[in-house]
Amino acid sequence: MKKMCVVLDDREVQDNPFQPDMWRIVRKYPLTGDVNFFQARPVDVDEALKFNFVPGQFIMMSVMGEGEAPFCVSSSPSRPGLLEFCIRKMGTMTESLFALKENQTLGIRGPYGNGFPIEKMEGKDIMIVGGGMGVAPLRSLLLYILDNRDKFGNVTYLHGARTPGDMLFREEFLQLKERDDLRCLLTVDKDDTGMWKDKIGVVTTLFKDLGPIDAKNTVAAVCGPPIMYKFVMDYVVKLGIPKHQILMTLERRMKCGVGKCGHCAIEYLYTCIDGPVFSWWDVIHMKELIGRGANDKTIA
Amino acid sequence: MMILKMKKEDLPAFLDSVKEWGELWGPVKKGEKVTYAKVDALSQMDLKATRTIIPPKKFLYPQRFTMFDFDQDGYVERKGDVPKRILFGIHPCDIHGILIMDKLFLENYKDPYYAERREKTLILGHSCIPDDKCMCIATNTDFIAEGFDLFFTDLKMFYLVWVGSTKGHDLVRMRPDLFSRDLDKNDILNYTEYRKWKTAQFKSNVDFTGMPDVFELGYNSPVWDQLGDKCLSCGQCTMVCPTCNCYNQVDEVELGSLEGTRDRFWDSCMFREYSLVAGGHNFRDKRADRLRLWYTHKLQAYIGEFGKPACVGCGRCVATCPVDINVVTVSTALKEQEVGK
Amino acid sequence: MTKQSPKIGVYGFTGCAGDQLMILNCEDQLVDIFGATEVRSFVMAKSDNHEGELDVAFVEGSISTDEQLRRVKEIRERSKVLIAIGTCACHGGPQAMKLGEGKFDEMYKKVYGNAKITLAKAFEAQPVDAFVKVDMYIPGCPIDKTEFLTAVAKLVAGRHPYLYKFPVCTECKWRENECILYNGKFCAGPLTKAGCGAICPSHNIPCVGCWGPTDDLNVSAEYDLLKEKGYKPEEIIQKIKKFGGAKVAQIVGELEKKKKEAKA
Amino acid sequence: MKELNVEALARVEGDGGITVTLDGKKVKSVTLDVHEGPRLIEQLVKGMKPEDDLTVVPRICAICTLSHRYAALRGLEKALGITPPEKAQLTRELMMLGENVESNSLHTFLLALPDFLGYPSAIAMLNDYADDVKRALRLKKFGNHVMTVTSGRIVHGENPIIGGFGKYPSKKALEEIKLKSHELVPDAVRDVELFASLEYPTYPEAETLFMSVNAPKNQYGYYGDSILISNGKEVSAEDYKKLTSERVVSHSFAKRSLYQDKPFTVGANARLINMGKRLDGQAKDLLKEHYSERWLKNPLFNNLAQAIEMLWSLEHMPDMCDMIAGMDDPPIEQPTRTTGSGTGAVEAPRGTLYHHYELKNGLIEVADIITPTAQNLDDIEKHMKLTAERMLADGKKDDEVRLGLEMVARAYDPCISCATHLVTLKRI
Ligand SMILES: Cc1cc2nc3c(=O)[nH]c(=O)nc-3n(C[C@H](O)[C@H](O)[C@H](O)COP(=O)(O)OP(=O)(O)OC[C@H]3O[C@@H](n4cnc5c(N)ncnc54)[C@H](O)[C@@H]3O)c2cc1C
Ligand code: SF4
Ligand code: SF4
Ligand code: SF4
Repeated sequence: MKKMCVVLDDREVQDNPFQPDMWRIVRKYPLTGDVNFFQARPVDVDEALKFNFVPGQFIMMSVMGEGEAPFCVSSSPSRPGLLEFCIRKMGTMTESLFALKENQTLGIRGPYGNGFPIEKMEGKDIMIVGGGMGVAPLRSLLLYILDNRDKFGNVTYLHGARTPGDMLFREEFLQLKERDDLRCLLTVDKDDTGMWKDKIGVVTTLFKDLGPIDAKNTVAAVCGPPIMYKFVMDYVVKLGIPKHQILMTLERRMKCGVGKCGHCAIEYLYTCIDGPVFSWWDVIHMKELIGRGANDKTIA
Repeated sequence: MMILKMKKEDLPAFLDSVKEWGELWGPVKKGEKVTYAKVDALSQMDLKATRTIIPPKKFLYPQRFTMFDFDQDGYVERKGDVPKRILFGIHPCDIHGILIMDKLFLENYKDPYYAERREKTLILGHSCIPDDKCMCIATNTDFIAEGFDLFFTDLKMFYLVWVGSTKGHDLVRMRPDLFSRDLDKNDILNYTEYRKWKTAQFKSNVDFTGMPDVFELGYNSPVWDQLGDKCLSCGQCTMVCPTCNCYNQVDEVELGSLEGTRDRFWDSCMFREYSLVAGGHNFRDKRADRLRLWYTHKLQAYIGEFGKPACVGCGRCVATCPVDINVVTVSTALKEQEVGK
Repeated sequence: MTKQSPKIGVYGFTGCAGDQLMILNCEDQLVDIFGATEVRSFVMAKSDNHEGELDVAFVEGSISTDEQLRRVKEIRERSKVLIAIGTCACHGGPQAMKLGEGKFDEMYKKVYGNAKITLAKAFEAQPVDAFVKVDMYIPGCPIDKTEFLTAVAKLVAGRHPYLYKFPVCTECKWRENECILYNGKFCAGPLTKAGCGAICPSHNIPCVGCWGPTDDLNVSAEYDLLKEKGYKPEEIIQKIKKFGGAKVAQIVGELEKKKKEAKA
Repeated sequence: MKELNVEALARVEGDGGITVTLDGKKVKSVTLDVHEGPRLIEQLVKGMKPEDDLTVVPRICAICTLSHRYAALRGLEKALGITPPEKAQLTRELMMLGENVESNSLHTFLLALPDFLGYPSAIAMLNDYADDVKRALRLKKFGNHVMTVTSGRIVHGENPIIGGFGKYPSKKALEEIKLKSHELVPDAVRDVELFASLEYPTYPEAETLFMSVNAPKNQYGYYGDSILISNGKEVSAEDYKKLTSERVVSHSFAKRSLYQDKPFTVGANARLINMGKRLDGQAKDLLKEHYSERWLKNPLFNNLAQAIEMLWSLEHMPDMCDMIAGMDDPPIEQPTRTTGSGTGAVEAPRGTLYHHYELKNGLIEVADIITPTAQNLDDIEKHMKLTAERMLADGKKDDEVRLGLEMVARAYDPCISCATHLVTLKRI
């Protein structure tokens, strides 16, 4: 399945960035009530290993007859061949996506966006703070770092969820706690089941247990719901991590992923090309985010 | 580039012969206004008209078109549904608009749909006489040096014809007998005279200098709210602006199957749905914020990126918005911190 | 993809039956519609109608009697998806243009006098969603063939139909019409949902608003503009209320109140 | 007491039901109920400008939308003192021919024919009568096409406006109509033959009166300023109230009309009975061949009448197209007064339709709309009652009686939503 197209009097053959390749759903199961895990591989197996990406990049996913939407890759490029996603049911496209079964096909094109600046992060201490759906891009980053462990300094992973049942990849992260080459701190806002053996409290409570960190040499990646940024960013900044070393992802409506359709524009930036990963310094200087229209939800 | 000379009476014959290359399109009267329509001959065109209702962008990315088909196995490219066209009578501002679109659609992920149409559309420019709404002089787009295949400057007795591309050359070669290279001192004088004359025709005295600063300073100005109260969100401004490119896309299927098409159609940042994401959050719920995005894009952000405005001064927004919101009124309102009547 | 043809029903209430007629007007696709779906009930088109569980119920017309109210509730109960088709069902239609003015009883008396009609008790027409949950709206007076067919095709395929949310003006510009409103004459285009292809302005006549209001309309801006152009307030309001139904009636109500307060 | 109920009267446009009340072997009453809710359209348009009325009243009924529009135009233009330009007049006539073809083919084939052949719907007939159904769809589509070209769209086209048209059909479109109408004439002839070959049961037969417009210039047509009655009388359209005294019945939101206390019939057979001699072409020959005294008694012949009329409409289109194409677009005629009154009478496919307006200072003061179905309802009930009695006496089963009644009701091509038309109550 080569996405070649012939245009211009058959003279010129070129790639069409809008045409998805067909991928097959290999596994699909629920992570929480409204979030599903998807694992997919190209229908054309020869293509499988050719798909290269950087953690934090996203792809445009198509369900035939329904449309397209952007999703971050949740798996790591260090484990090629398959792509993994964690997707929340939000509306029309995601509903149709959830209706697909294992072995059925969907369309994927990409990867798009800048992704995390991996090379610049190498050699640095890494702090990752995740909440809710923010785990989608962060898991890719975390797995990548763990697979290239020697290239990075100290790694800290903080993760908060509302309840144990809401914690995406719970078992996977609980296992990470066993490792001695990273610090993995997990918390839930509350637990009615009594089964949760770990911390209880909002994600910021984890900062108390952090101990001293080498702030100037740390790159932080923070993704989560808007309300989380509001509190977490304060803590991270107070730790002394420079604002341009704090990374986050922005969400905007997208139709093309390649800077043509206009929807994701923020002033002169296109989230799909210049982002979705931005530094906290970038974000607080975006007038549209902090200007008149500002409210809790603006950053997402 | 090359400049040739053509007798005015030879134009019909020339246009007649270029039809061999593709369909001939030109400005044609529609009520009081003009639109580009398919024609058989020059006689059907209205070359005196200033601006068409929508710019020639409709040829390069149509209002709504099918990108590709899909079926059970995947996506299949559409072939052969783009005709070859020759557009005659395109004015400098619109060619500038096309150049801005070229940048967007052809650089950094080339859009094959735009590229194919651009390739199959020949631009035959024509000089124009500005009316009271034209302001290309303020955007520095009143003359054009690139982006066309041929450009005809009407010097009353004859045409000076700029050849801007190899395809333009090919057209000339179809009727070389109609062109001459005998240019002399008088032609230069005539042309200089023409440029002076054209510059003197402008009636609008808008001035966009300093607009990026005014926008920056006026970011939180209540003027935006006042404009937002007036705006109908009808989207006309974005449809007629030669440098508006936003689009939306939708899948359609055949009845009783999962085969279908993915279609693309013009969208507008003036619509509420434009910045709405799943879950109901809208990044630009207020009309004021949407208007600000539009005008910031035209008169501030683009200048910051590329050193020139994304407005080519065609005057279409001035000739279209029922409630009088356009580059002139908005920039004036921002400068004077007051919305005109 | 395993496919089971969805069970559908088409029902009509108070209106002109134009939307059902438009379905019958799909001459080229009618056979396919009946092939791709299982039409359980469509009183206007056939007489072997079976009421029962439905995947999709298309409901036309506004609700204006207690008997209709009972029936629409009953249809809602046995339908997975209920789609309002046509402006009467979506917004109330012309018969709802005076909604909220409280003049129904008076008008009713003028028409029927004191004669007792035992058939059912009538009340002022209201859109379907005033009484039951509506999952989707396909507006239009009448609905547009293409818009309806593409929606049905998607439903049959288990997908979500997409209808334009922007105003008629957009389609009007796509068709390169000169703007009637710009020239100072009334046109309901900016307040009206697109989908018709801007037929009326393309015939040099103003849009009368038959697709009903958009989700994001600025009535007061249009009102101010028309007043400035010399229209009388009553006439403007009458014109924009014609197809606007409950939603526009409410906005206009607020508008009038505000204007009164401003005057006082 | 036993009730025989035809719950929802299937395959009529709108919402109606028939209740037959039996007392022992005797039929106590037969009523055609209209469940369709009241819309009070005539009250709603009060105080409107004529142009706004014109956008509301066609919405009374989708099938006769153009008839409503045309009747309103005629009434309003009279009231405003406007004589429409000739090109507008001819284009409106063409539009009426289109509506006639569309509506008659829809009614005869998709709604009425299945009864005669014993099918629940036209779609169900597809297997056995594919050619006939497809032919009907072809004709209907063409009728729709003519309506679209003239009025702007299939249903509720806004193009015909006071004083003319927003945009006249292009020469190219007219040429297409001309060619296509020519091509379809054999289809229409086949239809006439088909309906002529059907058995029309005698159960509903009874004497009645027939009314239609008197088309101008002694030609056949769908508009006129006076009304012909089959008893030989002729009345001016302005005196429409003398012909149609209205009343309210308890079992329906549709009003009823009587002429001198007697029910009467309007529609295609009424038109052919009153103006059939004026037909020309093949329609004339076929009417001559198939006409009989039974037409005067049996409403079921309305189906055959519609088929013949549809043929005439088709045969007439080429001339109309030529005439229209030969004229320049006239400017829109402007009103010469703002106060006045006028009655427009036109022949909708299902019968005479009146729109009466009284204007004061440019606004509508009185609107009175009398629809064909309102005029037919009493006759429908009369013929249904006879049918029920005779069929029961004949020992027919309930199901057969049910179908028989439905066939009678349906033959009138009732458009129930238009019958729920709303008129100020006047008792004479
Ligand atoms: C860079 C990026 C990465 C994302 N990664 C993930 C992820 O890993 N997991 C996940 O669950 N969600 C992710 N999202 C959000 C996801 O794209 C939306 O939830 C999804 O588009 C909702 O589509 P819908 O059709 O179900 O909703 P609807 O409300 O029905 O949306 C209709 C259409 O609007 C557009 N749209 C709506 N919301 C968004 C949005 N938030 N962003 C972009 N376009 C939107 C889409 O084109 C969509 O098809 C990401 C968004 C962005 C921008
Ligand atoms: S902003 Fe207005 S004047 Fe400038 S290019 Fe766009 S339509 Fe023309
Ligand atoms: S004519 Fe009407 S619909 Fe068209 S752009 Fe103007 S206001 Fe909008
Ligand atoms: S233009 Fe307006 S009135 Fe005309 S069909 Fe469209 S929505 Fe209806």
